[in-house]
Amino acid sequence: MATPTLIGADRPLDFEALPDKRPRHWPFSPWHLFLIPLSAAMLLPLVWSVITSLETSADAQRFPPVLLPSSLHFENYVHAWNSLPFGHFFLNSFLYAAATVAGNLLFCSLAAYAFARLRFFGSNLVFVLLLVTLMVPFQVVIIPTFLIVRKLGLIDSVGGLIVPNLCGVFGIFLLRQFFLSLPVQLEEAARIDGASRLAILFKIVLPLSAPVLATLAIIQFMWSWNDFLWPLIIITTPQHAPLQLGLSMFQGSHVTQWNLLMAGTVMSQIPMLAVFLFAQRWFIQSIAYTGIKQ
Amino acid sequence: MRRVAIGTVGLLALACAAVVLTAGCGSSGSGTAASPSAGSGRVVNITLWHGDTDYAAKADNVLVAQWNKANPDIHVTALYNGSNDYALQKTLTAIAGGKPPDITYLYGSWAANIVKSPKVVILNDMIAKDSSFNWNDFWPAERLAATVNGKIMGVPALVDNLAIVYNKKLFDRAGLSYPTAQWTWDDFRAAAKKLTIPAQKQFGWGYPADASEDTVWHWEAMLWDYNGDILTPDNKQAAFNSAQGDQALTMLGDMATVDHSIYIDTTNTKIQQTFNNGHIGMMVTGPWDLPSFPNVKFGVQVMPANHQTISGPDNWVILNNGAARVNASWTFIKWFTAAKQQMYYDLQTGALPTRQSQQQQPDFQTYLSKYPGTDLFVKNMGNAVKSRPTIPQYSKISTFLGQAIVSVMLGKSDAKTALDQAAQQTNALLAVPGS
Amino acid sequence: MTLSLAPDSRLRRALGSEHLAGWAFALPAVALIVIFGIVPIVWSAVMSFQANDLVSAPHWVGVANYRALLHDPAFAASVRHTLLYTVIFVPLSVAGAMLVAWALNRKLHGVRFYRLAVFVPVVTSTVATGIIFLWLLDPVFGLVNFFLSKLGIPAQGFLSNPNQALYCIVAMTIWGWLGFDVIIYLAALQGVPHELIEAAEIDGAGKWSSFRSVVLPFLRPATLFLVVWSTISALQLFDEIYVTTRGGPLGSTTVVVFYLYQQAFQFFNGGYAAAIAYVLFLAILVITIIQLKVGGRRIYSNT
Amino acid sequence: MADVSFQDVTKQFAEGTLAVKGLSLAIPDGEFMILVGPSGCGKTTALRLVAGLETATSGTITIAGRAVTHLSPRDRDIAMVFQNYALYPHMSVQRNLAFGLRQRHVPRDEVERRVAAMSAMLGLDELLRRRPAQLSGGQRQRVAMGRALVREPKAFLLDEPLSNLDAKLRVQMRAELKRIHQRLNITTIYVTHDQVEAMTLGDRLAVISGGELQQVGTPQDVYEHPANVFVAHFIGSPPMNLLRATASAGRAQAGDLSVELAHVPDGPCVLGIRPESLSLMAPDDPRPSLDFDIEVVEPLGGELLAHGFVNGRLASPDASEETPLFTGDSESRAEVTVKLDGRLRLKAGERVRLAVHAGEVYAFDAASGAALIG
Repeated sequence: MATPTLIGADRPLDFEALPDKRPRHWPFSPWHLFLIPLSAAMLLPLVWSVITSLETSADAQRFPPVLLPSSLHFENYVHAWNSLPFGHFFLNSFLYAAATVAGNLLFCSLAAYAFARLRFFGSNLVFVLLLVTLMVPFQVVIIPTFLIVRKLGLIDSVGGLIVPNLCGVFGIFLLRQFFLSLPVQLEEAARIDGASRLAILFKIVLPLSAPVLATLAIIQFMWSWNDFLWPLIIITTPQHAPLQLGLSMFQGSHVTQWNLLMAGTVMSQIPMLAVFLFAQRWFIQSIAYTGIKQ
Repeated sequence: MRRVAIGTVGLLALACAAVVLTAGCGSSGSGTAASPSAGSGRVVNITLWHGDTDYAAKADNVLVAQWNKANPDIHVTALYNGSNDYALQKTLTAIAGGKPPDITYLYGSWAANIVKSPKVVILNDMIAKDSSFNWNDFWPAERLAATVNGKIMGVPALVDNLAIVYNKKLFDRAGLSYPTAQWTWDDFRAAAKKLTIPAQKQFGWGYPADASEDTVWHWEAMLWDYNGDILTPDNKQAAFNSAQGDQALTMLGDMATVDHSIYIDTTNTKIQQTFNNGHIGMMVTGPWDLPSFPNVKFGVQVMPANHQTISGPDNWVILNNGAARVNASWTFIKWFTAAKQQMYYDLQTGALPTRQSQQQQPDFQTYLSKYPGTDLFVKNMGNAVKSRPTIPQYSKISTFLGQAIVSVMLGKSDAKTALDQAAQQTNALLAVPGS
Repeated sequence: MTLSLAPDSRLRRALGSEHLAGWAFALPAVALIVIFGIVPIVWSAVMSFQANDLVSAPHWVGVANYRALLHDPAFAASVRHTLLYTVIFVPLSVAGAMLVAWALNRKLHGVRFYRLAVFVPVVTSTVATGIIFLWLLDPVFGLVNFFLSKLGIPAQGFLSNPNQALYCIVAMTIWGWLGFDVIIYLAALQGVPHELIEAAEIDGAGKWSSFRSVVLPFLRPATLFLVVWSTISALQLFDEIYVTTRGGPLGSTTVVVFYLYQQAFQFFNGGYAAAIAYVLFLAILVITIIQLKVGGRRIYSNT
Repeated sequence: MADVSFQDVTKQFAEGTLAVKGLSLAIPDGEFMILVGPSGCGKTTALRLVAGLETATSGTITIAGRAVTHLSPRDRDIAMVFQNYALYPHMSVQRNLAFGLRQRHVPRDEVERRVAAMSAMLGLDELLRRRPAQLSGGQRQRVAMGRALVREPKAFLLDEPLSNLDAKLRVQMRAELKRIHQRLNITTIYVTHDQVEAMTLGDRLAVISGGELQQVGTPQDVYEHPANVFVAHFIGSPPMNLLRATASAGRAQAGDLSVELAHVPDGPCVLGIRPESLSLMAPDDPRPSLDFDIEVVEPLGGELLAHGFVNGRLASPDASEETPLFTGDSESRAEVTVKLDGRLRLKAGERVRLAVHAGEVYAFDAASGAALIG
């Protein structure tokens, strides 16, 4: 596959843009005529979900719709929060995401370093094997994985969510590529300075790999936080459900009240959105980097 | 709050899965009861799964807390486990995963499916030995639904039936008089048409059209009222593709596609809310829905014409996690389903009394006045003279019928073609021996 | 340690070598990946030749599962739905993203806001997306039908209309994925030197022809990546279906992975589901290889 | 005693390249040893073998009398300066200097003392807080050396440490290196391909080519008595002129040059004459001489270089089985470089007669390239 090195992880992606050349007789750039409706269409679903979440049930079901509610019903959020164990959902999602991020950073770093720098018996064969797993979609292995997790006694537990996702091949490849690009002399210098392999990894290589580690962490966090299929399969009780599954359980109860459902939906999206807004540059860079490095 | 409906397609397959559980779990689970017996001073922890939300969940929690306070040796944890529609699937998954609950709520229509699992505790002996339980206090229909080939597989948890619930304000506004027991189906259709005001998004009738059992049993009540039947009396052939079936489904289809008087909910999640918000004139539903309509002044009337209705009792099913926990579960469920506790639950939720003796409970009159219309549902129990076939294939047949009904309602097919196709599938299924 | 080793002993050499360090480093990851990656791949393959209800002892049925797939109309329908979805989703999302990225790749008042608007859905979960669109596209009270009514268009069934549901899923997933694709394209556009575009304009190329001859070749690797990636994602569509239609109405949105899920975890036909999984895997593999072959050739012949 | 020795050390890489062949070399304590040779000759590999970054395929390496062949670098107590310095970019100068000591669990105050002493000696005091990216080339160089020396290692290894510096800085650092060595007197192994550095810095130098040791000796010794045609050509700048010759009866004839060389056996041989061993022939100069057609003149101030042609044929400095010393038979003119007095006014196209200084003609065996010593 083509691997153009369009940007490096070390280079901030700031979308150095083309100057806009508007036709001379236009008072503004014609691109706005495209971008304003587009932005509206992209934001509308989110805005509408927030508006609905603040309406009464009756206002939510009016036609024509109540576009601007006369009063804001923040208590919808309280009702939504109390009707299902949302606290558990958040906690489970957080545990799931945090543990898989930590696991991937640690295990992928160790393995990626071994594959990048150490010549060890069978490394090529193992590496090819890992490559194979990267090509196989999750759906193919989902049933045996379920059975293995069941054997481990981890069905319906956050542990069952975490363990199979502690180390992804993607992370190993991502980090290995980056490690290979680091000057090997640094590590040789450290070896001569008396550092063990472990010390080299943790004191020299990883500090220099902050951008790619952040990328892996962000990608893994997003993935775990938004994961749905795997929790759907192994989690049966709401107390153990992560947020997305919890949200779908919420939706599943037949007294769908759009205002409450939207309140739950908005609540579930707030942490990720907040992180995104604060660390937008990192998110975008991570996506661009991994996308391009694929 | 408990909708009587079967989950999605192919529960037959689930039944098969349940059968083979015998091989998988029989050796490890049921026989060996090594855990300490209750009364030895140790606390036995048991788990109960339910699908209750809102008032019902609150009532459950109050009762369970009351129990736990009074019975330190048996600790009950009640867990909301998502919609009841998926309870059978989840229970079977949990059994397969080796972590089943001790007590779970299951639709009555699943009795034939779940009873094949060796994990299910058959209650005949316990009931026979325990005079305090009084099995005959439950309505006859409930006892029948919990009994498969003579095996009692659960304790009735809830009973219900269908009647017309209507929005008085919308009737008044349309200048219509309220439904009467003398209504024909044509009266029903005409009223629905008159209640429909497209510009205001107002509909005469709301119908769940997700092709699930919920879609099917609403129509089955109509089918029976048209003097049709689901299967032949020997349960060997489809009978719904009769002239009566055609009539019943054609009427439903015409209301949907010609009159446009039906609010068709293909997700089956929105009708209650829409009725409560005053956009639907009539619903065919049971007492469990009444608390969802705080905003509506509603009336209740029996079904048109012959008043045939359908009853769907649901059960608490005890699963075997060792003798100690089975005993504890039995002790708890006995208390939980006793008249006093049941009356409390019904008072909170508007559910119908499961025990006949509840009518002697001091709260019964409060209950009737608190839930106007409930008295009609109690009386309507007498109109539930037929029951759905208690065969494991029923869930699969239900999916065939569900597709047929929805395709007619969405104008994809006419009633005769759709029913004939479903009948063909049903007959093919029933022809397979032992399936 | 009483064991003392001569500096040159073979054992010491072996212990001190990179073999040991390498394995020590790789072992946790390799063990996890073997247990949760390699073993399931093989197991799944084996399972596809078994009748396996996930509970009792499986038994061999040879190729019966695969043969049954050939004659399963529900599976055939799921394949049709999946392919139809993919064929619409991939070109629309990729071409749309290219256009949007091109529009966003310029100095413009408010461009940061426009970008944010396009990127935000990327972090919205598929479940939330499904629920929100279910509401937007509600046939009776939905906002979209309200807008249509303003335009004099009658209310549409959308997700509750078997003829429209799949297209609604396409629209919904494009909304969710557009930002991701745009980010990739914006990054690719960074690689296009401004001087080249200016040079092309000086050479007298019109806007479109300078885009075609200068910019497009630079975007080709990103396009290839996105086409392959989107195709793989499209063939694995599940979450949005589960949340919105559960395969309905009338099975019109039952896609392969949803069918697989039903077979495996609702009907407990593990062997049959494994066979579906392998057919899906092979399809993805073949389609990806074709795309890479065709796309790769174009990249090399054009740049 | 921190002597370093190679005993019959061979290194063959996994892919088959034979980088070092049977190297035996003893470096006594405190010596400044230069490993010199063209790039790819194996000198860096030899250094990395000492460092422990590579492991010898066979043979033994000792440091301070202890066999270290299979020890890891951390157990060898050596220090190394890399060509690109390999400073840790994420650490300050201070932490770069301290890193090795920390890894060896030297007590904190001891670390601080030694880092302070080293930074004072190398003039790094002002830079301790900075990161490597904020340093100039020369400063980085000094930090790299400081990082190596602060550990007070048994041996100090340098891999072309000056090659990334500009010419002026290189001269300056050369002197500084020499000064440091004189002060600390640590056994030092210095790899370079630059023969000027080799000549100026080393106590002794080891010339390596094709993975094999060609000659070891003091710079002067190697210059004056090259062991073979390769060393003769490699050491000295501009390189020695090599001409094909034929010897018979104590005289060797190359083109129109005829030199008396009693010890050379009859047959083909190679004559070597350094550019500085030639001068303009005075009238009735008795020394052997040859005609020289000047093509290009490069004045260097005090002296000048003249490039031109003489009668005769060139010989190649690289002897090997495939390419014998004598190549390019067709040519009857040989290109020669001559270093002359800078005050001479010579013009391109001019023909002059050059005399060869007595006793400064080298002869080499035509087949093996070995020096033929009288």
